[in-house]
Amino acid sequence: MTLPIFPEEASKIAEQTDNLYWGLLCASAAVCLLVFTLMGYFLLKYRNGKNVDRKPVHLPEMKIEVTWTLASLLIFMCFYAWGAKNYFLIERPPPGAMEIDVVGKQWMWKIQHPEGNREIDQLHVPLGRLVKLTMTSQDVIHSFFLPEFRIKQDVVPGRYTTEWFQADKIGSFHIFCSEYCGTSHSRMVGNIVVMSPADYQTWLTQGQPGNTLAQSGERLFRELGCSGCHVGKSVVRAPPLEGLFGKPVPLNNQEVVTADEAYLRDSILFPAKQIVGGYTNDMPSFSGKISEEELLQVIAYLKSLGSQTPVREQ
Amino acid sequence: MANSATAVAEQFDDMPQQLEAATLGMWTFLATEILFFGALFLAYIVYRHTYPQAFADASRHTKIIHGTINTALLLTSSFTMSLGIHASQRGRNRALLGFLLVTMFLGCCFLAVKGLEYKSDIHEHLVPGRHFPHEMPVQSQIFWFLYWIMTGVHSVHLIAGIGLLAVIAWMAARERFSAHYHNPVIVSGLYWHFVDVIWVWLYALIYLINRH
Amino acid sequence: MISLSSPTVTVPRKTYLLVWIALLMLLLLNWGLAQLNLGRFNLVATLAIPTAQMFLMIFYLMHVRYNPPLTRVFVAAGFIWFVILIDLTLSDYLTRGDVPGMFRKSWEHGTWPAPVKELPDLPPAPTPKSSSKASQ
Amino acid sequence: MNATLPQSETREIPPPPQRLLTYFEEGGRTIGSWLLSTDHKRIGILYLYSILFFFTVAAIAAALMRMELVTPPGDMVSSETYNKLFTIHGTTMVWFFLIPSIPSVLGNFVVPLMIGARDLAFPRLNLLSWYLFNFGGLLAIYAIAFGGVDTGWTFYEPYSSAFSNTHVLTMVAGIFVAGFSSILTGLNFIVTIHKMRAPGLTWFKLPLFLWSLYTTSIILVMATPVLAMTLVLVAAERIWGLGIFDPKLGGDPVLFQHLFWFYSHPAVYIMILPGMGVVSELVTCFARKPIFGYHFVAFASVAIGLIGFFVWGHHMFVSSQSVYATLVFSMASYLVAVPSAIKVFNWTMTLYRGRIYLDTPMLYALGFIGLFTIGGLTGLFLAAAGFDVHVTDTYFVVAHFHYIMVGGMVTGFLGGLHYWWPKITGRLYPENLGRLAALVIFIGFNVTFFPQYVVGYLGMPRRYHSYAPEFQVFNVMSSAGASVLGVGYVLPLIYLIWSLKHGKKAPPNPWKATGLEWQTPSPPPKHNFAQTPIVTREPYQYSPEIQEELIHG
Repeated sequence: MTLPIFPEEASKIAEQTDNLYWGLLCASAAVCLLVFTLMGYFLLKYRNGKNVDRKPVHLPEMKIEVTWTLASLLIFMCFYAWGAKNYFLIERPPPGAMEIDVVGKQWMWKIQHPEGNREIDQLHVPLGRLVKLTMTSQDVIHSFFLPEFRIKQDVVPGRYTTEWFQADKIGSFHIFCSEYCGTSHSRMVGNIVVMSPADYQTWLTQGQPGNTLAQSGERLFRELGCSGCHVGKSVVRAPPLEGLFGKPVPLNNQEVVTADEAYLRDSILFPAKQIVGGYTNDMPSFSGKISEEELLQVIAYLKSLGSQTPVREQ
Repeated sequence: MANSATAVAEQFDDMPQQLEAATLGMWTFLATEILFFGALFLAYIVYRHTYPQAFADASRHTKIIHGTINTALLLTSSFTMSLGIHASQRGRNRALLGFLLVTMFLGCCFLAVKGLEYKSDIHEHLVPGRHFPHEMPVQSQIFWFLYWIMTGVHSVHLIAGIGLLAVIAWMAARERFSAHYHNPVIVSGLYWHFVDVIWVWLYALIYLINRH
Repeated sequence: MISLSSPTVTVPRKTYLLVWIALLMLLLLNWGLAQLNLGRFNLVATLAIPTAQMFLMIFYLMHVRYNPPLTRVFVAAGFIWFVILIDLTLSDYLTRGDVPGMFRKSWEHGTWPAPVKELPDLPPAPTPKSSSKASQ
Repeated sequence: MNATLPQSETREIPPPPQRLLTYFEEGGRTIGSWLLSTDHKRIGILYLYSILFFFTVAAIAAALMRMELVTPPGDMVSSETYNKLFTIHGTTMVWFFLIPSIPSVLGNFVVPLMIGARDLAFPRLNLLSWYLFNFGGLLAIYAIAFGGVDTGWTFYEPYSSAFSNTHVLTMVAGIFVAGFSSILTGLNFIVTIHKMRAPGLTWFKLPLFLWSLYTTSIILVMATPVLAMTLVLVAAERIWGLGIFDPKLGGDPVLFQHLFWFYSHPAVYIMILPGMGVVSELVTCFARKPIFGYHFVAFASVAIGLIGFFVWGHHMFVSSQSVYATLVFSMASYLVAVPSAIKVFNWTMTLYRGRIYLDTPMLYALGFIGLFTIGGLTGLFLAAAGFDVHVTDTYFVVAHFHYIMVGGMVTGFLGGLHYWWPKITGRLYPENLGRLAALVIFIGFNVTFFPQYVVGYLGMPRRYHSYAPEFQVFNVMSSAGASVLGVGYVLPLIYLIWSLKHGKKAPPNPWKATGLEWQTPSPPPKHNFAQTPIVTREPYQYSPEIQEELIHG
């Protein structure tokens, strides 16, 4: 239902949110009706000048108060649970989603597809595919807001935030930045274009193919000298990277962390933060030497390694 | 304020009510101070949880000798302040003046030792910024930022405390207090003890945790 | 109980002396314990001793023990709000990237609420990952 | 001042033999005597002048913003100017009008009168509070005049410390100083209500306005210091170029949001609770009936104040806060809504079997209840975690908090101002003009802010200088309503000032109200009561059967 007061529903989440919106609207209308008619009735009946029985009558005050306190508490808890259910749906990216990287920069969105395609303020996605956005910001906090999908997630510098959606309607919808980020905050908009899978394939190939994210990550892996230490029988002892992504990593302070994107990013930018068990802190920090997009490419490469040893330096 | 030494302020009915109001007023102000420092303690706890490694290394560079001497100085100054309050309750203005001067002297000693510590910290470039020692992890700059902010704000409160005691000492020298009326002495004593309590916690968090 | 609201009653100086010595002892204890490596107990000691010092100073030097009970309410209020600030902020930081215990099982296996499946009638697009392995 | 008033419980005072000097005459007539007076009544009026000035500044900013938003492309002012406008509107309204208005103006004037005291516990701190407020305001006006601030009133972290090259430091210093002014007011009220009540005035005989002011003072005292330290950290980051929120150092900008919202959500309860207190007074007086469920309404105020400290995370559901924390804050946000619901139901039941006089204060009270109900219910929308993801940072949130702030707080303030105007100035305001203004404000308000709910759900983000064309219809409606609201607010200004000279002389108790403050002549003498009254009766002992004749201008 696309009443003018509703944005288009372009995903399952949108329908869930609209159902919750209707539920909340009906409950509020009921409460408003109750309070305003009661007030209106009392105002008309007991206005000054009308001689009406005003003898104080004993009302079971405690009983009345307890009933409407518990009643409102009960209704509120129902909406709390409904809201929490929707929140779970929004916050948990289902497995097997297509990974797209988004980098927020002051007043533009830079988007990288795993196939290597790059776009500014535009996001082309196939219909029906689960898409998971891994987002970070180069400067201030932005927020990737898709009103037609009813989802929003702040893009915080220094950290990866994720957002996922599944478009089930073809068309072009809004992308807004909804966290104030400076002068042209209102021009940091774009649109997300949902295409049929066939059109999406043709769009992918027409876009300058170049090399995929993982391949440009591989090139960076060599250029920045990572392969110097991390590959084979190199002279400096550095932890092996084969099949690292997603596995638990024992640190030298007896903690165990899972190697997710955040761990990989922090190990590259702040190596001394979490040193792998049995190794010393002699990896140089790359913060300032590698941009956010390149970092995402290197991480895409490390993720694509699986159990295969990284390429040797040519 | 009460013009004659013992008159009750016009809006109060009797002296105990005025004293209780003054004490409650100061305790409410101290509650705001707890929360003022509380925000800093929160930042400390959050970042020690996020970067245990970096904070442990950074806190080993703090000068524990200076810290311990300072804590002993402040605890002693609290002792002399309490004796001062005791004297003013007995109406002995001369003894009160003496104890106040000793307390202020101990406070100044604290600031002197603190100054020495700051000088050696600056000498070792332990100030977050460009020339922060590179071998230390980047996050330890957060520890040192918190160190400078916490001890700096505490020192400002200490200087304010010394100023407050100076005013009370001047009033004591002018025989403005008596056994019947000495509210300002009790209130400023509360403030001084509170500054000391905050330092006790700062000492533990900055100097002692992960010392070994 | 000496009620300090009547100005003439005072706390004996011996109490102040005892409290002062106790405070200095606790300081030395705290400093000494910090030098030894006692593992987990180290953190407990480093926090317990200042708490003891704080209680000593508040109850004896700041006369809360001798003032009417209302003062204790005001003192407690300050610390209660401090605990609220610390507690709820840590409820965010201690559970980052985590999910409450009882939901974790369903969170990982995606049973509740039912996850959104791909539209059945659409063939999933060939995943790009496989194509990237063939190194150009 | 030796006229001996009979030992009055709460009976009518026979006119004293010779004319009592009022606080206008007794403390001295020169400007100097006013600027250095520690009389709580004079400080209340000094605060009234200050907040009137700041309200005007913020209202002009709001008018310019509404004019800009009539057209989708940002074509009236540049985007930098627009960003500065909404920052001026935000900071000035929050810290220099909404927080001080009822506690510092009406509260300062009425609290000692209501508890039968001669003055607040610390009169000189009260005057210091006014000077700190003005000094903070001066700093803020300096920042605004010399280039403005473009960070929004929330000063979110990486932008406010590293990326904004506007006068953030001066504005932060101004708010820091103004924060201490509200701490001192809160401290004064807490000690006064605890220690200086008239004999016989137990806690459960206190008027409900004092219960809400007491809770507001607890929030003022407990929340403002955390804001002070947060602003110190922001200032430190701007001065030394790096700090604990700086992502380059591994700092966490979300920690700033935690510290900021720990203050800022209780701050919105600082703004709304006094309004609720005023409405409890007005509804009982103009329905001539004791409040329904006195204990429940009193404890509801305290409950709002306390639970208010557990809910700040609902501003951060999408700011990469952990899922667990979101559930905790969403639950707490629903719990804090229960006391507000109790209050609305109790006000409605108070009207049952009452004798209702629809005078101006009562119109404002009924307006408050209506608009606060809508504002509060949309608060429940925002507390639902799943729903908030879509609507946070959109105009839905803007509409919600304007319904509570403008529809609730400002309406409550105007109601209280009209209710105590005879006591403050000794003059009666023109009744029919008052009713007209209340109606114009009510209509203008709804036309301005209801469309924003709709455009918010459609997805128009907050703080947008230019927006997508499909949102234009609702923005034009909102701007039209804003002009009506502007006229509505100018009306009371005009006839209240007019009533100072030409209003009818006010008797001591024009509304036949039962509060202690109506036992003094209006305007009251400097020391309020000749002898401290002994209170023996329960509060709000109105009886709807007798037809009272309320005197109005």
